[in-house]
Amino acid sequence: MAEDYLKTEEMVVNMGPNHPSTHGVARLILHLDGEVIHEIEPVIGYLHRAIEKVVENRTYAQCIPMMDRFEYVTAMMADWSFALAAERLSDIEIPERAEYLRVIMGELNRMASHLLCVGVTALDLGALTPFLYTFREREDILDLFEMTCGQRLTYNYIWVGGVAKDIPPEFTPKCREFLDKIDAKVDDYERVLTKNPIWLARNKDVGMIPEKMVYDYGVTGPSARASGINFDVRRNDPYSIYDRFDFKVPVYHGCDCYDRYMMRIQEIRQSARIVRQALENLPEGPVRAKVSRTFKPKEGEVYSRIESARGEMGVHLISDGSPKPFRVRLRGSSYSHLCAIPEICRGLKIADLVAIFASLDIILPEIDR
Amino acid sequence: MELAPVFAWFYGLLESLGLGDTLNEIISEAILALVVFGFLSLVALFLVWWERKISAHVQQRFGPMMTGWHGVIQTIADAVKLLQKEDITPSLADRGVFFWAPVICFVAAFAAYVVMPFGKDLIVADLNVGILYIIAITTFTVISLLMAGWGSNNKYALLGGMRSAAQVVSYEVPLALSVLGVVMVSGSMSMNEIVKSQAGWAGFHWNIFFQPLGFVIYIIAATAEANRVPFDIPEAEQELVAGFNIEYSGMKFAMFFLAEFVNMFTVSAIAATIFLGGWNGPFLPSWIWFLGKTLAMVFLLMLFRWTYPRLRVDQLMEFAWKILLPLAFVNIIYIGIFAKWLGW
Amino acid sequence: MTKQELTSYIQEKFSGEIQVIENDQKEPYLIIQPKDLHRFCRFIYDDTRLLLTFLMNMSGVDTKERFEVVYNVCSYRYKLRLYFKILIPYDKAEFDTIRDIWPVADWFEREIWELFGVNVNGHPNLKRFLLPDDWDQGYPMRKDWQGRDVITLPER
Amino acid sequence: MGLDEQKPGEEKVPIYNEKLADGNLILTQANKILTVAQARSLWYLLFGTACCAIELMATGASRYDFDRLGMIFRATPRQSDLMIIAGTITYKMAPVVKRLYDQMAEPRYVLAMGGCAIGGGPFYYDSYAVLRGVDKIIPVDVYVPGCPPRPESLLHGCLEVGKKIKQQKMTDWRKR
Repeated sequence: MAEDYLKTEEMVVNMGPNHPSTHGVARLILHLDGEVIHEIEPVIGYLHRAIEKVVENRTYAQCIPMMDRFEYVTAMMADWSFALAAERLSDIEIPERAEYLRVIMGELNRMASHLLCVGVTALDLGALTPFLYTFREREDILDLFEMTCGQRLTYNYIWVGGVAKDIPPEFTPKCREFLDKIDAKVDDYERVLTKNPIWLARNKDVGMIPEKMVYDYGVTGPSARASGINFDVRRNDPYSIYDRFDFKVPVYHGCDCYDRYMMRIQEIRQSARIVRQALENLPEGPVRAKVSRTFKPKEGEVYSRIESARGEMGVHLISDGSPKPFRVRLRGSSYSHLCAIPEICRGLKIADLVAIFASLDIILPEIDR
Repeated sequence: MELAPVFAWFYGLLESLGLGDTLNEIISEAILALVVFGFLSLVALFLVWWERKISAHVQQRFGPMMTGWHGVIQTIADAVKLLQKEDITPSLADRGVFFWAPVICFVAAFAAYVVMPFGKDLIVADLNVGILYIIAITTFTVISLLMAGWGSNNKYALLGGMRSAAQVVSYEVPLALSVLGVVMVSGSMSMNEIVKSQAGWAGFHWNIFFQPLGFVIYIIAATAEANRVPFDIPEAEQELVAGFNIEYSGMKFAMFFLAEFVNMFTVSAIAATIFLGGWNGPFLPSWIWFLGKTLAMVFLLMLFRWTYPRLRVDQLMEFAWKILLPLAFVNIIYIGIFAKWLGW
Repeated sequence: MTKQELTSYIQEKFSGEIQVIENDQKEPYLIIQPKDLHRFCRFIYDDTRLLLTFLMNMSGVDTKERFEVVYNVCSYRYKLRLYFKILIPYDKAEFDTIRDIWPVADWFEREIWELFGVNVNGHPNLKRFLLPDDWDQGYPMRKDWQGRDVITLPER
Repeated sequence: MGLDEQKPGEEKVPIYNEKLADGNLILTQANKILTVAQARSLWYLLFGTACCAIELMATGASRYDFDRLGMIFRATPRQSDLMIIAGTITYKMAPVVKRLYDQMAEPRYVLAMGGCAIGGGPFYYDSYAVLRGVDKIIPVDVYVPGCPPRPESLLHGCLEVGKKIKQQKMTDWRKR
């Protein structure tokens, strides 16, 4: 039998924890037949910093910086989801201006995250230049954040009961300036990537996530919407003031890496739209409700979810009425995405794994916490 | 100013010493080898710097700025640093293979320049099978990459070595076929003859104008030969960490690194010689024409590098065998018809 | 379907076996018997009026009296959300796996097994997950857990 | 400092490094060239665990541009000179970090970036999984504080590594 002669031994390759394309410290044990992946065994926990345990010993105000570290790429969203959970457990009235500022910051952060994702996807597929282009625009967003809260990455800005401080007066013109140019810049990235035949060859029909797999593995956010699932927490279960904005939720039906990339490109444009509307309607007023330093929510439990940049981010918060949370369970969307990787990648090649990993925008702190 | 008379004058000087023909021959060959080697090393160092500068300016950065004027001596600093690095041989590596791989890579990269016409009469040895020799000797690189991959006893390196073997062997075929078109027209495999056949007509006798398809095939295959993006899968940083050279440190890595850039210069020089008229050109000395054309080709390859993503390994093979190879045959038939009937 | 309708619909189907806890946040919780868990999940997954096909989160909780496992599921089709939990006594710390319904539950369950020490029946892959391979200090997310090299934040 | 100013109790430094006038020019110059070459071509290992890794990427990107200092990233530890510990090191990650450091070829340098790498940072208290300071497992040359540090301070830290290298003498290598 020819097959018997040609049968080769399975090669086990350890990819990570330090590997350029695992976006941190994921470790994947690959069982390879030549270049073809038979099986992947993800090993996680290399960044398990026990945030869930740490916050049990912190007051609610002290929890917010921990949330920044839980999801540093979209730290605003992480702050927001925790603040939202704590606010649902008490009856704090959030000032109108604070809500608008949250939306502005959240959407800017979504844009920053998507820019990072698009750039890193290109980098992982071997094109270094788009990565540096997207980082160029990302720096402009980080400038806006820095202007507002003094940090580039871990903001500690969205607090329980509002936001930490008001935006400086020069924020609005700067932000408008940025919004005016971002569309043209996104066009630039598209010119480099979208129609590029090699980019198409690497991304089209690679890493299919059919609808069944979306349900099986809890794929959320842009990755689910690229598989034809028309669901966005911002629209379908509006939190904060998202029901006041006019924006489209792009949906693609290709289920592949290419559509996930397109999804992110479109979401950057839509986020710019939301920020523009929010800046237009930004009311005057206080930015923080009166919340004491030893804020005590009511006893009870709540699950708050928001649409983060890479999917649904949830905080399951249990309070026992004391100034410290009783139990916090953080749900990052990458958790489910990485769980689905072995299923998606079976029978594909190593190079595809890299593309899929990048297109799902997996980052490790969300998983390991 | 032509350089050939300088060498002739020097040879005359050597003869006047009266050392006998054999000794004269040996000394002059040795000096020539040294000159070529030194020149190529300088070129490789320059290319590394140039590549970093080009990539930086493509990406709206500055690139090396601190070391020398705009970082010109950056690569020299890199080389000196690499010389000082500890030379690690993994304990489980196959020592002999591990040691010889970079040497073979280095030698193969430099040996191609024996038949390269740098300018008018500026050629080390005008072999009558020059182009065949170059294609043969550059293929040695793949052996060294395989050796590096195997000898390192590292799975990533092995995958990189295997990939490079598959890639180079596949792309060798369209490359040789596209070169064959030129040989058919010029009727000789000697590099000098090929250059001379493109003389005259103020540049319109260059092969690129008669065989644009051949030129395109050559450039694509040559990019793959030099392991450059979009065909750099043997050392795909994001997949195989560093591919075949993952275990190499210090000077051995520097040899791979320099050989890579020398290879890039080689394929560009061949393109300049057989498609762009070699050292032919008005007004300026011939070697400047040669260098200018070659650097223009290098610049093109560098722009590819910083624009395109890389292909997947199976797409790469498909492209070679299903698209490039038939196209190369079409090119040959087309040249055959025209050369026969129109009598170029 | 509103949340009230949803809970009453499920209660009808599982008459008497399910307890509903209303809380201030207008998010009713259902309490399922651990033995019914698998049957219940299968029902809400398959029922054409619910199609709660999406497992968002599973969190283990140590309430100092017992363990709880809280499930959050939602439906993309009908835009529904449902939260339910199972109560697990300390002396019989185990529950059934639902990874055959939602494969993603594999990881959630492994995490609960590792951090809380609640055994998962029928889970084939219970091995170290977040903690180091040579971890020997018990189950860190339990409330009464004391770690060897944990420095507690001093109270101010 | 010339030899004349050397006080009696002071440790004697190797002559060829300090004395220029007395004919040891070549060794001093060679030493200078070698160390400057090292300092100007610090290839860093692409290694990042947490938030600082994003800042590390930002530092490599267009606005801050590591390449100006001659620093490029290498994915494999064998070819890198500088290991930038960007992010939290957990107990699970610690053996990997140690191993990566061991795989690097001499001369090698380590830069601890950010609070977590320096001493556990915000996870110093209450966390059961975080290594409190990477200097417990590998020697660290330069510490860059911040959470995460700004790219400017990271660049400054890298220049400090360069300064440290330039102070080295050829004889120091044997001891390392």
